[in-house]
Amino acid sequence: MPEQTTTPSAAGSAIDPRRASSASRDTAGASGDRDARDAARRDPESAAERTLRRRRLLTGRGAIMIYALLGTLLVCALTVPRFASVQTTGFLLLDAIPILMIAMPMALVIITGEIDLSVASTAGLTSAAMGVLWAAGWGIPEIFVVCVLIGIGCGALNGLLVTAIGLPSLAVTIGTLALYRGLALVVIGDNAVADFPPALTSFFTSKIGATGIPTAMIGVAVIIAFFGVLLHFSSFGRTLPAIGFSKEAASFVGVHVGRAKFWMFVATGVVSALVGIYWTLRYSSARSDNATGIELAVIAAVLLGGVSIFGGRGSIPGVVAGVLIISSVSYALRLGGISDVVLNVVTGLLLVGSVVTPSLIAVVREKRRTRRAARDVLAASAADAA
Amino acid sequence: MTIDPTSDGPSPTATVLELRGARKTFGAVVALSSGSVRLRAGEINALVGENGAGKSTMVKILAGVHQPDSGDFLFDGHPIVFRSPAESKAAGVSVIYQEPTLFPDLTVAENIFVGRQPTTRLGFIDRAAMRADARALFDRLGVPIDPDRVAEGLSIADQQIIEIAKAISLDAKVLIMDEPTAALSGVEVERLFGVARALRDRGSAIMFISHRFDEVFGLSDRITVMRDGAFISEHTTSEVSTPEIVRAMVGRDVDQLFPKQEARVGDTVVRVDGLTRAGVFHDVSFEVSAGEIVGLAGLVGAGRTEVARALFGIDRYDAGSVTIGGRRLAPRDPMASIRAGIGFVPEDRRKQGLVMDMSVSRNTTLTLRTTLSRLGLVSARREREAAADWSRRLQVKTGSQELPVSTLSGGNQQKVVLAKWLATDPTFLIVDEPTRGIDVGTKSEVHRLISDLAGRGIAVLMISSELPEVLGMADRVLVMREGRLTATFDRDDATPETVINAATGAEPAHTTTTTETRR
Amino acid sequence: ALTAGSSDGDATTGSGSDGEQSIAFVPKQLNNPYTDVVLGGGEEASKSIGYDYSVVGPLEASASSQVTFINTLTQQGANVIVIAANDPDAVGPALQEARDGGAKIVAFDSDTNPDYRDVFISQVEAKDVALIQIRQMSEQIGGEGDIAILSATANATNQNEWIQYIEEEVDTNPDYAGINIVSKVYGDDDDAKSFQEAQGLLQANPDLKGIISPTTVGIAATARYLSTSEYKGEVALTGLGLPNEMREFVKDGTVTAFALWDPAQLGYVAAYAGQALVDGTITGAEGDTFEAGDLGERTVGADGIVIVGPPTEFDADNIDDYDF
Amino acid sequence: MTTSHALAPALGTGRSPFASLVRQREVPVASALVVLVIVTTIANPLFVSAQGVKDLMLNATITVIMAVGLGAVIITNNIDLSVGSILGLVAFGTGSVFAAAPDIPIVFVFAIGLALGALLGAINGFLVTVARVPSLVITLGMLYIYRGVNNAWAGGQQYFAGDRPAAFGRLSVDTVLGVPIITVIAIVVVVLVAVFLARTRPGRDLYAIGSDDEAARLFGIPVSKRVLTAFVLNGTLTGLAGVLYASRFNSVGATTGTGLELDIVAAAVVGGIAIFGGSGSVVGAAIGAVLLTTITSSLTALNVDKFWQQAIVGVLILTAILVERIASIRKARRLRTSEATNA
Ligand SMILES: Nc1ncnc2c1ncn2[C@@H]1O[C@H](COP(=O)(O)OP(=O)(O)OP(=O)(O)O)[C@@H](O)[C@H]1O
Ligand SMILES: Nc1ncnc2c1ncn2[C@@H]1O[C@H](COP(=O)(O)OP(=O)(O)OP(=O)(O)O)[C@@H](O)[C@H]1O
Ligand SMILES: [Mg+2]
Ligand SMILES: [Mg+2]
Repeated sequence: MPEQTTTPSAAGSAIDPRRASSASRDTAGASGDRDARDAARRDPESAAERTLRRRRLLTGRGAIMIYALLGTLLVCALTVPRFASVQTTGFLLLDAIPILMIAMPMALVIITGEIDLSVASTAGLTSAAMGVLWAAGWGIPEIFVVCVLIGIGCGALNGLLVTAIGLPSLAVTIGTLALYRGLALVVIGDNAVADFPPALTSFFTSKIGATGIPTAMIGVAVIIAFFGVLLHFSSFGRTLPAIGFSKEAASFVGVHVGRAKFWMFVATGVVSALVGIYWTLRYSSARSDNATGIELAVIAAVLLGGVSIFGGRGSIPGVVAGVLIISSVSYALRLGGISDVVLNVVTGLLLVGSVVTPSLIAVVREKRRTRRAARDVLAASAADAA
Repeated sequence: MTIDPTSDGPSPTATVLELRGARKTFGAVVALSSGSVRLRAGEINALVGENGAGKSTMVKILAGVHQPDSGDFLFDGHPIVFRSPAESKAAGVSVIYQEPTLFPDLTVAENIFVGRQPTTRLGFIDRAAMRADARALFDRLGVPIDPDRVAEGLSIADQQIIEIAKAISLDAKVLIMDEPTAALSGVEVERLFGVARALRDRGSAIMFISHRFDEVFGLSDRITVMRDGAFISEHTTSEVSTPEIVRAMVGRDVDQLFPKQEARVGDTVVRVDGLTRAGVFHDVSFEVSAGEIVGLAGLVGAGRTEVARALFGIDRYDAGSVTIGGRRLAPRDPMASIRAGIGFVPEDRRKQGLVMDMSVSRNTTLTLRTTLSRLGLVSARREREAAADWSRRLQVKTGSQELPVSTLSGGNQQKVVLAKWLATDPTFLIVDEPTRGIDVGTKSEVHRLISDLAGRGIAVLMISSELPEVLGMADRVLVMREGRLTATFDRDDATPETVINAATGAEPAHTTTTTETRR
Repeated sequence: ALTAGSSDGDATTGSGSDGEQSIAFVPKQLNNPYTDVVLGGGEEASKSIGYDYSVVGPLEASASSQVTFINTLTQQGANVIVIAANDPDAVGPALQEARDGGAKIVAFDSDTNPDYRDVFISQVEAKDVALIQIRQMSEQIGGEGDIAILSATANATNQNEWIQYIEEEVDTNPDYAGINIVSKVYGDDDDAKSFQEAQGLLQANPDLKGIISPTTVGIAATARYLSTSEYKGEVALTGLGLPNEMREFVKDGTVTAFALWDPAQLGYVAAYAGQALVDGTITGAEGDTFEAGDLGERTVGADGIVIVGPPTEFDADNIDDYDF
Repeated sequence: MTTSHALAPALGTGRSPFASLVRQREVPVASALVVLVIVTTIANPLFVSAQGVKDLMLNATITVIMAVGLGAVIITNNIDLSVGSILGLVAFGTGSVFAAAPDIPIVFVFAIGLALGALLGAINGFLVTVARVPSLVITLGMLYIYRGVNNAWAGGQQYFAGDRPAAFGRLSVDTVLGVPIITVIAIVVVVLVAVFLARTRPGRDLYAIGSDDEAARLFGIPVSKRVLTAFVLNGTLTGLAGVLYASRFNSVGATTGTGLELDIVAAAVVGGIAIFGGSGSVVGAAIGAVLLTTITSSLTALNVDKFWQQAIVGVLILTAILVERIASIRKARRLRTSEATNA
């Protein structure tokens, strides 16, 4: 073995895993000022790094969506009379809550590369069950428990069919979309149950003091925070984009891909069930057709919020902004006396525009680049051939 | 002897397709810096170069899949750039890509004839004629593949044969074959060569890529050598020897490439016993000890990756067991394997090794996600620290830890993969094609790293299709063929001949005398 | 006199400009021909009382879809909200909020829970509507046989009330002892769905003698199915329909007779009731009276219900006299 | 070594006509349809009366045409969720054409409807292929946009059957040999599209693209052009369905066709078209559509509680994809073991 190619020992010891791991164990270890000092000394992030990280944070898709939301709100407030009011906050959020809630787990499901179309049906089934149980004299706490169990069940069935049997989630959830809505009809038929305790129903339309913010938003905020932390700060959340990017890459680092997806479907089921409860009590009406059709609105909002339909990319702040943009625009249009007709077109244009524009720019840029290169090569070849 | 590619070669045949000084980059990766090749009518030109030399990239430029960033491109003496595979095909260029590109849902016959199926007078596809044509092609290649079965589930070899059938059926002016023989047996290779010679004699220009010198010398009229994305030299086959070609390919003496440290081999760390997966590999048993590098050699498709995947828990296995540190490892559970101290650097960096959209730092710490977190929440600061720490140790070259890992060059990407596994403090590391597609400089760094690891007592299983790499690095060489372990050699017994024989089954008598499969 | 032009129920902007009173109609669903006639009456009356008129509403008739529109009306400070509820309870809290904001609530066509509105403008006495339909059916099928009901949505308040009266009548009136209601189906006021439900009814009940469809969409769809099938003239059809939609089928013999009130009057009276509430002429208490333009004086009955007028029966002889 | 010697019998890919018939992907769904009809008829003979059969065919017609069109798109591993909205626009457009020109020849109306459908489909296809954006996202957006346009155009306006010439309405009443005219149109469509997909080069290209679009590109197949073709074909057929809708049903307006998209996707999937493209046939999709519409009629004819109907449809869809999956797993296993034994 020639001397000069063997590693200088410095480089060798640098990669000593034992040393490295003991170092990381140090930092993992409890407290002590030695640790803090070490960290301060060792925190490797240079100023340049930090700026870059911040800049990426401020120019990411999530950030852009937040700017877009602020812009939307500003334009609405300036152009639509009465938009800038406390009442708007209340009504707008009350309408947005179901979409906002389901969009959270849906974002995670789509980030892992799957989709769930059965969410609205799950909410409908929950609502139906709630009505029947209430009419049968059950107590509210028990009913809530049953509702959540229904959500778990619906989500688990989707999850099992997708992960254990390996069926495509798009097809599976079209099936369960029909099935769960059908079961809602079976459960409650054409009846409507409306005599929920007024104290409870008025709670769901009540506002926090004079802020105009619905009290229910507290719960919704908890849900948003939960999924935000789960996706962005938890070790589990680290694996979700990896799953969406490549199942293989994820399983190589020990991610239980099937298990993770399964739980995401269950989470979607549970949140859908909560939406079923919210819907029932907000409108004080338990019916089989509650929340019909909101699945597409949820997906539209999630995609607008910057989640890639192929999986692997997306952020919770972006999705929240996406939902709120659509809700604000729709509320502003209604308040401005513009028909829902326009709203449909606006929603569609937002969705199509938000995905087509960046992609089109990239395609055009790439085309231009290769065309220019090709032209250069052609010219050079011609010159050489001559 | 070396010939300047711009001057005319010894035989005065017409140049059909020529690429000169072509450059192609993918983001930060320079796949081709100055690629040149000249294909002449009635001549077979073999293109050789190490993994990652840029051969396939050049093939893809000739095929219109990629467009060169700069360089000269001439077809029949006229300047040209193919903007799509359709254009090159229309011009009479027929290509066999390195990765089979079949349509799994279509039948074998359709796979060959898609887009130009024989039709009846009414313009409808004539299935019977298509079937007959396919069968005639297979007869020509001497293989009985059922034209009516779907392509899904075909072996790599059969897929490769269909690719060949597809390409030769075009009767193209130019035929380009990127490692068509990698998965083929001797008989099939001979048949393919027969067909290729016949095409050449009818005036086709043929380009042929292979890592096997016997094939290169057996078939080609000329040899073009590439290294690090650049043209090195062109030779007339009859006037050049293997060592000359090898020197041109690696640019230095082989021995220098692999700085193997002498290792103190310790206790057995991993035992694999009778591992079997129906139809993929059978009864595979071996041991790896602390500080030992075990090389696993074999032809592409021999099942080496499959064994490693099953061992690690990615795929299931039907029988057998894996023991690490004296404890039986749970099957189908990569997490358990990681906890037990196994690391796995997979062969496909871009799809298996990394999450390309994620930052360098996130990728590096993906294996540490639980260690770095408290109550399930990851500490961003500790994540950054750990990532920076490991990047520094492995000397990963990147603008920033926060950049997506896709912006790194191939070698640096591979270092990130290594870093993320070293960070788990493994006792047993599997590396599958650790230097596939990375430049020579980084390559020896990677070798040094692996060698160092063994020196520090880690047991290493190294799967590699590069014979010199295996021979240079391994303390012991295992050879697989068709899903079975066929031979084991100690470092001193392992020579290119013995290993290739065991891998191809060419001279079984010879292998049995020198080796004995350890059970 | 009171016929509605084809007003398109498009949402007309109606921010109650200062000083002017505003009245907003919230139909079950926009783009429904019956609704358009009703709104025509509402628009005419609104103009004559000098109120700022607007229509807002959902594109599909689901229980909760009206709430957000009530909310925006509340915020716009509409003085009168006239609503045909898709669900009597779902709109409740929102209406309550509107009332808290000072709006008067007039229900029409389909009632809300009485707690949430001031008055309900009913087409006619619910029972009358039911009785006319079952009487017409009995006449057409000779007093006995199996009949079925094809309704709108399963939750439609008014339809369910009529159906209930029809069922009671069939059970108690000896004249109808031979009549059997064998099936009840719902076409959801969707043309295609009603069409298929009609077809399913005939297949599932080979002996069916007649179908009662107390909804304009349902009766038209059923008539269309019958007129194109071998059941034309064999199976009787009656119910509530718009003369303009049914004319063809009355003429070709698919339908002998059906009923309806003049829907335009409904909207017309609703607008005047709204004005009376705003002016304080009425409070919604039983016995209050108000002047409803050309239609003369109306009295608020029990539970705040105002009856518009008797239903009209249409047949081949008189149908050409009507244009709505 | 691994070439497949004499594997034909083992795989059952032999040319025995019966064997290959049984392996057709359409077989499970077709059998399910037959069983359904038989069971229903036993319980209620009226189900297959002349009128009953006519109704069944009429019910299926529009769904069949749309399922065939969407099937072609799904085979390329794309999807078009905007079909319900396209149908609505064309149906209302048909009504408007007759309202504007009551004497217009019916052929012209068909031409206009088909052209409008083709245009709308082309817009989808254009966005999908040029912007290279996933079709699910694009067509979800277009679902909203087309529906919004329909609402804006139609407003409260509705056109009734009475507004259209009687001859137009009679298309969905009159029969040829007991088969309604519009059903004859549907059958012709199925046959034409089936032949196109199975027996022409561009048709087979669609399968290749759905099977592996990267390989198709490498192979020199004009992928964008073909995918665009599939979207235009789907738009055209949906346009045809829209015209027929106006012929068959009483009213066309702003909401016509709302929510149809998932039914059509379900029909295609039940009919054996793999949701990720590459396999299945439009004949299967057509049978799937017939099965889904028949099951509704059949449950009514059987007097099954109407509340159960939708749940049963859901179970049916899940069963269909499960059966499909099991069949493909078994096939894969068979192919693998046959490889192994031949190795
Ligand atoms: N699409 C791509 N994106 C990024 N890098 C690429 C891409 N294609 C090739 N490369 C890189 O370009 C370099 C040359 O690769 P190429 O496939 O041409 O090598 P090769 O000579 O064919 O090797 P082998 O013998 O292994 O087939 C490698 O470093 C590879 O990782
Ligand atoms: N999922 C699968 N089902 C059936 N056969 C498979 C499957 N995966 C791999 N095989 C077969 O297993 C054999 C070995 O595969 P593979 O090519 O990965 O081996 P390898 O020795 O790791 O080759 P290399 O690493 O050089 O690419 C091949 O014959 C392949 O066709
Ligand atoms: Mg290559
Ligand atoms: Mg391998």
